[in-house]
Amino acid sequence: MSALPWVVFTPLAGALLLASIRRPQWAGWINVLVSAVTFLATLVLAFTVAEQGVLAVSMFRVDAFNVYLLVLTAFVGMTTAIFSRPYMQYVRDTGRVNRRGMRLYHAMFQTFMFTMLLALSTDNLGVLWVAVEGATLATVLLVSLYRTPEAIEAAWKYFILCGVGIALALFGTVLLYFAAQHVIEDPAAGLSWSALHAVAPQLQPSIMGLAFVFLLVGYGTKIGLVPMHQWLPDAHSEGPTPMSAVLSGLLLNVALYAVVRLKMLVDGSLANADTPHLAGYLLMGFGLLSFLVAGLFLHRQRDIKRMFSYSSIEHMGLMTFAFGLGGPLATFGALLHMLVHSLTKSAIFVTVGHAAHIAGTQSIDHIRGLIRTQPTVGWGLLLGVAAIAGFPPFGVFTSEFLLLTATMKTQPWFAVPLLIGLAVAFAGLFRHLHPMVYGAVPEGQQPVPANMLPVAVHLGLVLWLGLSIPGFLARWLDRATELIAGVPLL
Amino acid sequence: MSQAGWGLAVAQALLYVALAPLLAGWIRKVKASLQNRRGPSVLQPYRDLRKLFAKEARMAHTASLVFRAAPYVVFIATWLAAAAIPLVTTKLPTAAMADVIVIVGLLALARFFLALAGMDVGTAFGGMGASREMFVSALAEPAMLMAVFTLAMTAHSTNLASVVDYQLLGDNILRPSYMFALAGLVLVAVAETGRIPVDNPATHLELTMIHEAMILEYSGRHLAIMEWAAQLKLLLYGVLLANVFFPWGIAEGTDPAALGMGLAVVVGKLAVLGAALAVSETVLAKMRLFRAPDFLNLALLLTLLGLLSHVILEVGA
Amino acid sequence: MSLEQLPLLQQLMLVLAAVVLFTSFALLEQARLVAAIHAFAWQGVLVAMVTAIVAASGGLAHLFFSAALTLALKALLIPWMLHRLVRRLELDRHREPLRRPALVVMGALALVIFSYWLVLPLVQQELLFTRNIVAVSLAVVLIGLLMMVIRTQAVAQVLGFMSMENGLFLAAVSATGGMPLVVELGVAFDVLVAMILFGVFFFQISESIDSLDVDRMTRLTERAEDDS
Amino acid sequence: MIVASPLVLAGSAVALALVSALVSLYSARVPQLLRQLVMPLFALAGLAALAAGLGALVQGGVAVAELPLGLPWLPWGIRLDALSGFFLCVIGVVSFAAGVYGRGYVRGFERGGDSLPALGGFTGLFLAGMLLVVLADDAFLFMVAWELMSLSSYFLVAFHHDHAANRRAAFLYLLMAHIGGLSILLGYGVLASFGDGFAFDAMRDAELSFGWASVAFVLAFVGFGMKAGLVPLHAWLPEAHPVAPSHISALMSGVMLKVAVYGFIRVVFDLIGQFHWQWSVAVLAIGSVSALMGVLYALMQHDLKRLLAYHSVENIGIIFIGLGLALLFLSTGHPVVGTLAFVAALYHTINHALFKGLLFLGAGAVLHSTHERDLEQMGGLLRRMPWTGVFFLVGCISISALPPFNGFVSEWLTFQAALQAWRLDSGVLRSLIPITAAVLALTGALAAACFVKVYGVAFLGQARSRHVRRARRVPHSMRVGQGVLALLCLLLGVLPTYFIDLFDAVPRQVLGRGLTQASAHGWLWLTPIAPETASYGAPLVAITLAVALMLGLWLLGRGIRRVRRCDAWDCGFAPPTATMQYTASAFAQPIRRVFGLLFHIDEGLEAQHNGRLRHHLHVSDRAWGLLYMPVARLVERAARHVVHLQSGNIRIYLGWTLATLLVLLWITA
Repeated sequence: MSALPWVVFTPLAGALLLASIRRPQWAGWINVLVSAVTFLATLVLAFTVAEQGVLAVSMFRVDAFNVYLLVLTAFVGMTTAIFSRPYMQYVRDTGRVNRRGMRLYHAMFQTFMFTMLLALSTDNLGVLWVAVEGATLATVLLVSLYRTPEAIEAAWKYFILCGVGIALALFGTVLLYFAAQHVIEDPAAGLSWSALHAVAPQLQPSIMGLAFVFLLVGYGTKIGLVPMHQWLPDAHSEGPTPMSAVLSGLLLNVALYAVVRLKMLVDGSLANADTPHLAGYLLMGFGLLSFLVAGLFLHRQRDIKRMFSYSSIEHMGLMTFAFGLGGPLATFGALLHMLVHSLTKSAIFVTVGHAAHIAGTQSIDHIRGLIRTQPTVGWGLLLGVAAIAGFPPFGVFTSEFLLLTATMKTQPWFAVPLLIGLAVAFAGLFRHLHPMVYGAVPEGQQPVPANMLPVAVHLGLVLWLGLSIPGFLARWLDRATELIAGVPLL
Repeated sequence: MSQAGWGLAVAQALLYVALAPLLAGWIRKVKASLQNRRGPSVLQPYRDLRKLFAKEARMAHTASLVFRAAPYVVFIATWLAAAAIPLVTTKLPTAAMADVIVIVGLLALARFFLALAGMDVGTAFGGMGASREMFVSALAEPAMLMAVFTLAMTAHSTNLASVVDYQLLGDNILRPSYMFALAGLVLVAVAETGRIPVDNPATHLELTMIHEAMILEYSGRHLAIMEWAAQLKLLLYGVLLANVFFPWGIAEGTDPAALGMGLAVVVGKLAVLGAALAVSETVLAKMRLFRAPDFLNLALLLTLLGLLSHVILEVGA
Repeated sequence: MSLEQLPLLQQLMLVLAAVVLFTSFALLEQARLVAAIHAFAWQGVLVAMVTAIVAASGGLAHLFFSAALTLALKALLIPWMLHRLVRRLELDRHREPLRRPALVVMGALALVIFSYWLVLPLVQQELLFTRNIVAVSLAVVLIGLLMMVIRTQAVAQVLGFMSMENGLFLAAVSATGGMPLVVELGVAFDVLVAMILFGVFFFQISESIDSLDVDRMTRLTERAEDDS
Repeated sequence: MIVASPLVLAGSAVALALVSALVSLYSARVPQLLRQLVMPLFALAGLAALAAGLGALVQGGVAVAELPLGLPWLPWGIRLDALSGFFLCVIGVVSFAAGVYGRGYVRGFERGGDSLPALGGFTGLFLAGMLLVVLADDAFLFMVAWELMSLSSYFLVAFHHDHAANRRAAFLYLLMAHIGGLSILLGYGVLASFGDGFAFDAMRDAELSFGWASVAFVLAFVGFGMKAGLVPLHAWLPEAHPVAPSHISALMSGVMLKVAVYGFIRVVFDLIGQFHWQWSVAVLAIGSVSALMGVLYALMQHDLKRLLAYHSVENIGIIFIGLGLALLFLSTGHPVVGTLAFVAALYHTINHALFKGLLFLGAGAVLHSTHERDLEQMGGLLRRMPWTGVFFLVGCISISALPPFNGFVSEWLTFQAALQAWRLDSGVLRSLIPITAAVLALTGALAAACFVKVYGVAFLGQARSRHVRRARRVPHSMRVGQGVLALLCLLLGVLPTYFIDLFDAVPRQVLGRGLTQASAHGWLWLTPIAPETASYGAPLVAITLAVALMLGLWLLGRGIRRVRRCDAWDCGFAPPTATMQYTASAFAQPIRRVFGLLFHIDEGLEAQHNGRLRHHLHVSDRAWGLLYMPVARLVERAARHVVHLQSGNIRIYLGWTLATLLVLLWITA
């Protein structure tokens, strides 16, 4: 009995269950439970994959690349569920969400998890598209959960922009299928990634190039690549914080995953064309642009959650750049970066949620003296930001180290904008962080009940990854690197 | 280094101490006669010192340990510096102990404590004097180092005795660098020993004084030691100018006749230098304090030119 | 290869595709919302017809199902829902004339030409038919996007979005003979859910800003007041 | 008795530092823990590091080990050689003193609202980071340790975070550290891509062309120079160092800057392993400017700790002058002189660690007992705190490069190297060195002036404020901490031959030759080139000074009793009061006037409400206006433009999507 159905369908079942449960107190616990089961299932799956190599069942296919993302997704989902239980309780107690809203929230949380896991584990590019679109649909109502004008506006923008983006991706998928039809006889297999990958060199380069543009713009909207990123800060800042945590930690990753999968096909097809590195250059260009622009955006922030969502754009840009750069070192670094960025960013959002509750607002100007008010939250935020800014011994440093040295090795001139971008982004983050965590406590600011366990676990893991990458993970990542870059690193 | 060498060194060091007031007296005497006065005896500084040693020393309530120790440190550091400069002979083991950079360092040590002593009592005068002294020396010290570096680089040694030996051995080459260095060093010496036009040792006018302001609070034996140290410093610079730039006549061995000759020659040279100083002090007027940087910048410029002309004109080419 | 050499069915399809393109222009130009919804419904009907023709010519059974699905969804259900929403939101008399119609039409035409230019080198060895139909569907997609850019009315934006979907579907059906069934079902489901959500949002938006003018939703911006 | 190998000792030093960090986590509950366990552990770690360093220097040779951490294909390698050993000594000795001192010093924080675990924990991590930097044998561990050091010291700078100025300083510090770290990382990237690997051994084998070597050199110079505080990248240093707790300031100024020097030596002298005169000109120029600007800005300060921080800039400049001379002579084929300059730089490195550590500890003692950093409020502290006063005086004399203390020895050695300029073939280079020497001389003299000011204003005279008048003695441990360093300042000044012998292993390992001739003529005589060329009998000078001083005091000071106390001379007016004393600003006024061009001076009189006039004087660093603010403004302006992307209108967003799509299609088609 394979763990795969459990992985994918536990959240779906959970979503149906939660949609029918009327007691919010139970819902929180069930949410945690379902997430935990999913996580365990992914672990089992990971062991299976580690033993067998690749697991392919009908339209599902789990290899080294997506298995670690599956585990990561389920893990972040679980810790976020743990965090969201008391958090949403607090939100409900303050009257921002009613009972129906809570039901919607829990059901949609699991639906979102389902779409994420489906998108990651499927082999069919069409299903991938459906799942990513489904993720938008599942989260869009959560963004407007608080029903404030801002929240509704954010949700609308999120919906429209991602809808358009994803529609363009569908057009790309159609073109891909069109190209595949000349090569693959079986129409049902025409969208199977593994089948396409096997025949990639025969796919017609001009169609593939065109398709990739559509796919990149489409999925790139979801990744948050500049200039299609505008929905991202809005949706992150106005939705409930657990939502922001999973959006930043998971959804962006999945979209990037999709782009990388497609890039592998395009690279195979374009290998003999006049522009063999088209996809790579496009990714590098978008990545660098996002990275630099988001870094500058950080300087002008007034809302704490918006700030960290720009930081997500920045990091997604960096990863996109790294995947575009190609080569085993950069790819390994990018894979590692996906991992540590998810863990760190979701931890930061959790902390930010608490911080916003402490101050009663998300406005940076009014969040003050966190270390004095509630040391765990203050230090959590400080260390989390230090980690995301790329300070060792946290794992983000390791991946940035690999990225920078890979850049230096292959495209030394790109190191200059990277350096500038890192410095600018760093300055942008810390100039706002400083007054928030340090200094005197404003009148009447009180600690709030906070569950810092997820933060501690996430940051602990990131720290561990910074100090040493355990052997099994290194092997996973290396196999994924081999898959993507063609050459293993180790 | 032989026992005799060390004995000679000690003797020469004592000679410095003994001769120092004489030079001061001589300058005063010459100055007086230039001003058509009779002036006190040449030996008057000795009498002053004796008188001061006999007097009771007084200290302000606010003065601390530094104030009391400073005269001794100043005197000893100056003396030690002097002891490394060949006076009558170049066979001097102390010159190996302290080369020219150490001499400058020792003088700086003396100045450091002098300035601290000035600030110790906590009066405005002391602070003012210390500030000005450190200001002047900050500009004078590099000039002095540059000047001696010119010599040192020519002789490939910072050991003053070796420098003098090198001078004596070599043919009499006319070196432009020496000219610059000499001119610069003269200016430095004037500034460092507190002579006109930078400072006036004979006045207690607050707008102008530097050295006197620092030792204003001293009395009795402390003042005696301070005065003596100042005289010693004057002698030191005199000997430096006289023996390093015009070394002829200095004893190159330890044989008594040569030593006697050396002593006579150096006394003669110092007498000429002292007279020249007296003349210049009579002719020149004291400058405003903020003209002093120009004066010292000139010194620094001269010495730097000296060094540059050495490395460019005399080594390479 | 020229038009005369094509089989009749394909000629018919090209005609229909051209009409689809025309409905796109009609959508773009239409000032009255209700009329636009009608234009959209007609577009859906045309797409369904194309699907049915492809199914008939290729003997692809599952495309008949797709055609029925499209007809039900795009030509009936969604227009009906939009109609109802417009009536409930009291927008049935709403008119929103284009500000610079000539410029917009020129832009749309440029997009059409651009689409052709783009597709031209793609399929040189392929059938003329496929090339043209891909170009038309690409143009429909781009015009839909253009419509979303220029229309300030939320309902009109949704219409633009839905017409993009039509273009996509047209491309999928005509160029590739339809996507695998599971994908098509998924897409259809997503479109349906999206439509429901759009409906929800219309109410939320009009509740919150008392209008459906998207230009009035500019609270979330990075521009500070001081340096606008 | 088991004789532990130096490597084991070094490892245990790191472990002890980490343990001290761990233990301090509990000090939130038990505040005394910090004083009674954490600080002693810290001092012990310092001692272990010192022992390891000495062991490595004495035994020579290279010991390597691998840690079970790091990347799968690049486990963290550690390596203890003579160069690391030397810097372990530097770190160890100051850390030991700071640890001993900290026992008394942290007591002041026990009752405050500050987070004790943060203080103890980051102090331990800071030390561990520094130790690992010098022990690292690959670029990855080096960078991890380097950033760990930066990050933990940043938290210590931000420790007193109630003042906005401190927060700003911490921010600036971390920003500069980050940029510097990235620059170093890229430098390693260049080396690694030529040397095929991040291990230092691989980098040593790299065959770099002059161009790429220069790129690596520039990156390393910028990165390490930024950390070391070389002008014009120094502006963060005088902001950040003073605001940390004083024993941390001592570690930062005394040790962390040396770690940057270590990095520079390791990368340039060891890893790149080529020498070019072009580089040396850059190093000499930057070093000279740093030395001069550092001391001039120091003179203008009246905050004691800021002043000391500016002096760090100066001394780092002097160290880099030494390194620049070494590069110059090595690149032109004069290894003997090159080695001399290298040793001079090393000697000044440890000297600066000692006396700057001492001075910061002294400043901390003053701060501890008076809660005052402003010189204008101090005065007469020598009588209130005699021990601190004496130790501080030792520090002042040492840093002013006066014999017989240690600062003089290293400056003397640097001068001796500079005086060998006649050996050079190129006239241009030959004339460059005298200018450097002139700068060095000017720097020394100005430093002396500055420390006369500091000591005269703070410790002599009368107290200028009430709280300073009531200053109390500091605890024993704080005195011991200062005493250790003061004693070492004297020892390194008096016995240079002994210490140069000890450090000789470093040039032998890095440059392949030692400076054996320096002590060839017995321990009394320091002869860097040859006895005819130059010699310095440091012990003799010291003994003569001491004996003569004793003799003088004994002969003439017999009548100490006979000194009568009276009022200071008041010119016949009212007796002088504390406010009539010369102030620190007044002391520096002549120099401020002469070098006015180099400062940004804001001075003037303004009328107050009560009709009185108030004089204000603010001297700020030109680097702000010339380098920092323009960059900040540039970023700010770019950020302002960029936000137009996020205009808020969804139609514009969609337009962007459409435009992007069309442009991409156009490009790719």
